[in-house]
Amino acid sequence: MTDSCLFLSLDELAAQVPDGVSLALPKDSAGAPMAAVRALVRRGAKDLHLINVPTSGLATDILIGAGAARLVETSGVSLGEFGGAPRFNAAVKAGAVRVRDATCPAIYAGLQAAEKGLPFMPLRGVIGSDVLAFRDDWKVIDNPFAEAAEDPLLLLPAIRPEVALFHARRADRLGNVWIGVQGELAIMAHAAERTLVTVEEVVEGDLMAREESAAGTLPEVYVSAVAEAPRGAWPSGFLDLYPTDEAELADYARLARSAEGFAAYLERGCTAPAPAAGR
Amino acid sequence: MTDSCLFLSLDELAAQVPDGVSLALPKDSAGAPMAAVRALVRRGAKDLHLINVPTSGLATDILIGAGAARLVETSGVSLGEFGGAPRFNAAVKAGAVRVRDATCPAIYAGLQAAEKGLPFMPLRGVIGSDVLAFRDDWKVIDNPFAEAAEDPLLLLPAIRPEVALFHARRADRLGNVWIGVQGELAIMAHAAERTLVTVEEVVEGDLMAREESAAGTLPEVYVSAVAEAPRGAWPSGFLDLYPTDEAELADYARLARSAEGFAAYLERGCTAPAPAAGR
Amino acid sequence: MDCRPEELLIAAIARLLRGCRNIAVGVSSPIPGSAALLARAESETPLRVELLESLDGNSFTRGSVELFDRAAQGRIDAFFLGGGQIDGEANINLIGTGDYPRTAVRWPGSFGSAYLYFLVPRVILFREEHSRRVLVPKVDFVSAPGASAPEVYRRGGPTALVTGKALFRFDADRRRFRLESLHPGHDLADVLETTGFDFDHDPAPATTTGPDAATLEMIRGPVAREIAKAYPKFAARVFPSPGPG
Amino acid sequence: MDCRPEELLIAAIARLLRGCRNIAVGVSSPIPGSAALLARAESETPLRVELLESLDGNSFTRGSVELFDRAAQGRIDAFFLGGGQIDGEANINLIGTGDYPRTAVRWPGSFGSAYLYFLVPRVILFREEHSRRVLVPKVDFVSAPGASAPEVYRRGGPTALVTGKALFRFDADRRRFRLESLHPGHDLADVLETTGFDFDHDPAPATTTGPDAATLEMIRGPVAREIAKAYPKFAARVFPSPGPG
Repeated sequence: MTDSCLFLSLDELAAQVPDGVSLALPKDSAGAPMAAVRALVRRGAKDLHLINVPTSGLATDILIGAGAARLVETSGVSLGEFGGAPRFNAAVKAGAVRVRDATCPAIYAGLQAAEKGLPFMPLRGVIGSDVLAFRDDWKVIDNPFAEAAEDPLLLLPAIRPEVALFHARRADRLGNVWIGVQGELAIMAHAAERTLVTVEEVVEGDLMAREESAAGTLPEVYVSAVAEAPRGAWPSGFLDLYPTDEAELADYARLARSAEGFAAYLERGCTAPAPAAGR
Repeated sequence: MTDSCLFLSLDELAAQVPDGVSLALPKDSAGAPMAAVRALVRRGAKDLHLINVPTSGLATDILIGAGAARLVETSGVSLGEFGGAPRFNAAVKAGAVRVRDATCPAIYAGLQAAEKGLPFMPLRGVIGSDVLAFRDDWKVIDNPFAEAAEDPLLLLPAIRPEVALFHARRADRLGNVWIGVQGELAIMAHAAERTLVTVEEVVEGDLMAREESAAGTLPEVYVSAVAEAPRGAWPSGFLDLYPTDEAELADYARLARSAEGFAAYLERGCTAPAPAAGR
Repeated sequence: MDCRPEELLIAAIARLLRGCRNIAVGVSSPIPGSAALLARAESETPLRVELLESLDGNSFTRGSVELFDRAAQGRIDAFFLGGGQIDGEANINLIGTGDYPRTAVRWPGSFGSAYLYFLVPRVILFREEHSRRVLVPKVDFVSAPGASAPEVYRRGGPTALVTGKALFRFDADRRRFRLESLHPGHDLADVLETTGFDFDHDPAPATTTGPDAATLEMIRGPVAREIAKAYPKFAARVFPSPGPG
Repeated sequence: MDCRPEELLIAAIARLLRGCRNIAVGVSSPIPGSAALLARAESETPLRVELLESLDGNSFTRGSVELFDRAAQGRIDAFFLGGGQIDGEANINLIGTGDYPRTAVRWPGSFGSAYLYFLVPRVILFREEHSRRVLVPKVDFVSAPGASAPEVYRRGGPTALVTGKALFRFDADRRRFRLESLHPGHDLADVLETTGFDFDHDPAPATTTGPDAATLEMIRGPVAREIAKAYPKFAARVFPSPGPG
């Protein structure tokens, strides 16, 4: 985690995600690394432990459909207005993937524990839910600061992803990455052992040089590798740069209802070259 | 905490800090609200519980010297290269102010507990220090996630300041405040019940409108009142806008060695109008 | 006043939001979002609306974790939750039906419900489908419980349930819903028939009041224009001619 | 090589930093800061230096809390601490002398020492003044302990103590300093006389090696120019003619 940032191709970036690692992915609206996910499918990634931060959609559904994941830690997997996540839902039903169901702030709390080098973080709420009932790695203690006789409080163990992977607007040639208001990407990167980033563009200059850009920048200290991937969140939308490709999503939602349809989609969408801009 | 942001004069802002409240102040290099501190002295503020985030200098020394503080929670009070904080040191020796000595990350942890509505936050380190030995409000528990037989872990209770006060570069007319890379100001404001800000200037436009400026902005949601105070950190330096006024600091350090000298400094510096720009 | 069903729901929910200062609206929530915008338009005191769906419709600058922190700070008064299943104790299930973990039907997941339900004072349950499939005697999985034991830290919870047919209030002490009003065109017998849990009700329940002319104008004008930024398809379907911007 | 005392210290400390990847330097630390910049200039692998004193000399974009988080993440290899008092077990006192809390002499406070001493693998104690007033048998207040019981989580701690007269290494297992070298112009008798705690030493200790010509050129050139940004007065005093920028 202390080397200089590498600049790689998408396929080289995918090779930096070894089989079996825990892999943190952001929610779709915060930079879904779809081009990198396709590269992971191309290289036949296996046995991943996906950590959704705190939810996910297409990225997680494709990785599960492609047999790349053994475990998903998530607060929600969905294609949003295009319906449920078909491969995720099928795999859960078949028991083909283990799910560690969480709730959004619990995933943030676990990552923040890792960010702070702590064994756990407390969290209010959750007590009495079946989310808690099925998590034997979570603990409830009696709040030692309570004035009342009893004050049960949830403790979440640290979540320290081996790799964090997301898509961002820009990086400079030093590896500094502009994340803007998506502060959860900083939490992910701080918590992870290594962070891989795809960006719309690599820009000249130093994002850290001016306070105006530094304030929204994840410094290269946390960034292991960057791959330039224009339209790298496609078919998800990305910030104000491009909207969700609704035709593509609808296609996916339809095809991925069956294993065969999903295989056909993969063949078209992942083994083929990344789609050109302007599609 | 849910009203619209007010725009006030410095003296009106000082009136928003009632006697007796807990008042969070940032470290000198992150926006010391010196103009507001002078206004607090002018209005004869009393009985404050100062919370240094996580250290302080002139701001805390002046408030203690002026008899405005009953308690200081701090990780360090110093004039830096101008030496120890004379009024703080004298008050400690005389027992005229209570000190709650902490260590920097413990103050952040307490504020982050408040930010998250938690009763406490854990922190590594500190165990075996006299900092811990003298804090009967801190607790050590055995880490319930430990694999080892024993793993003592410090828990810090939440620090929820009644008022947070700092100086910033700019605010817009909605009350959004640019804090740039000074993320601890966001933590302070999130944790506090009310946040008062002095700014170098009030600017046109909406800092939240563009992601570039939004990323370094504390939204008006957290801001109770703003006072425009050009050179409002003087004689402390402020970012790249103006350096520390070394002659003034040296003067202060010399005069404040005695109660009489400090009184003379106050008369000159606080009851007089705020210094003009370009001094 | 003649209005579309969505407009009735928007007006009814907006009334539930009166007095709020800060309302947050989750993803995939066009009707609650519209209601929050209507409440803001009609409020005489400052009212902030945070639309999580919308890139520039919210004031979070430290990432989405800020929503959860802000709720814990007491800076969110109202939020909306739905449920694949909702039961008579206001427990909600966002996980699926059948035996967990290999649920027969799997839904996306619990999202922030297990937390926000405890911390936001006024949580409004909203689900358009009003059927025994949704409104069940007991949820198969408790994503978030409607009520808690007294020793459990809880500053918020469900206050109402709005469906396509009716509006219920939740009584936290009794852990029961009470039917407050039936939407125009629906009757008690049908609601009793299509609700899987017991609830209290008057013999002849009130009818949900629709928007008056001024409110309807507000919905079809500024609210429609604003919600269209986050939910263009919803706005195009429900407000076919939102009027000039 | 003839050099100023500060230059000797800079060179000696830089040698202690060899192999580091990430060095953080606290406020009011011109000599450690210069040493870190020298180590960076001489390193064959990437070496980051975070100068907390300097506005643009560090890469923290989430506020100064990020230093402490980064240390906990294992992203800081080396840090510097001083002390109003330092004892033979490497305990440091930044609070004051006499009975706490009404200390006879009050110093600023413990800053981040009580935390960073536990988490940064290579903490170098630096204090120019070498006297029995500073180097005491036992500190009056333990701002941060030099060693911990085995059950206490500790990933870092003191590795060396550098004063104006000598360089010591700390043996964490034995909780004792060992004199490694005397700076030119100082002798063992004087160091024994002016050190308030017991320490191990050879009968004839080595002399601290000063910078060679290339290193001295580096110190007086790029290091002097860089440190002047954070510490102009220090640079003007120690490097009177740092050469053209």
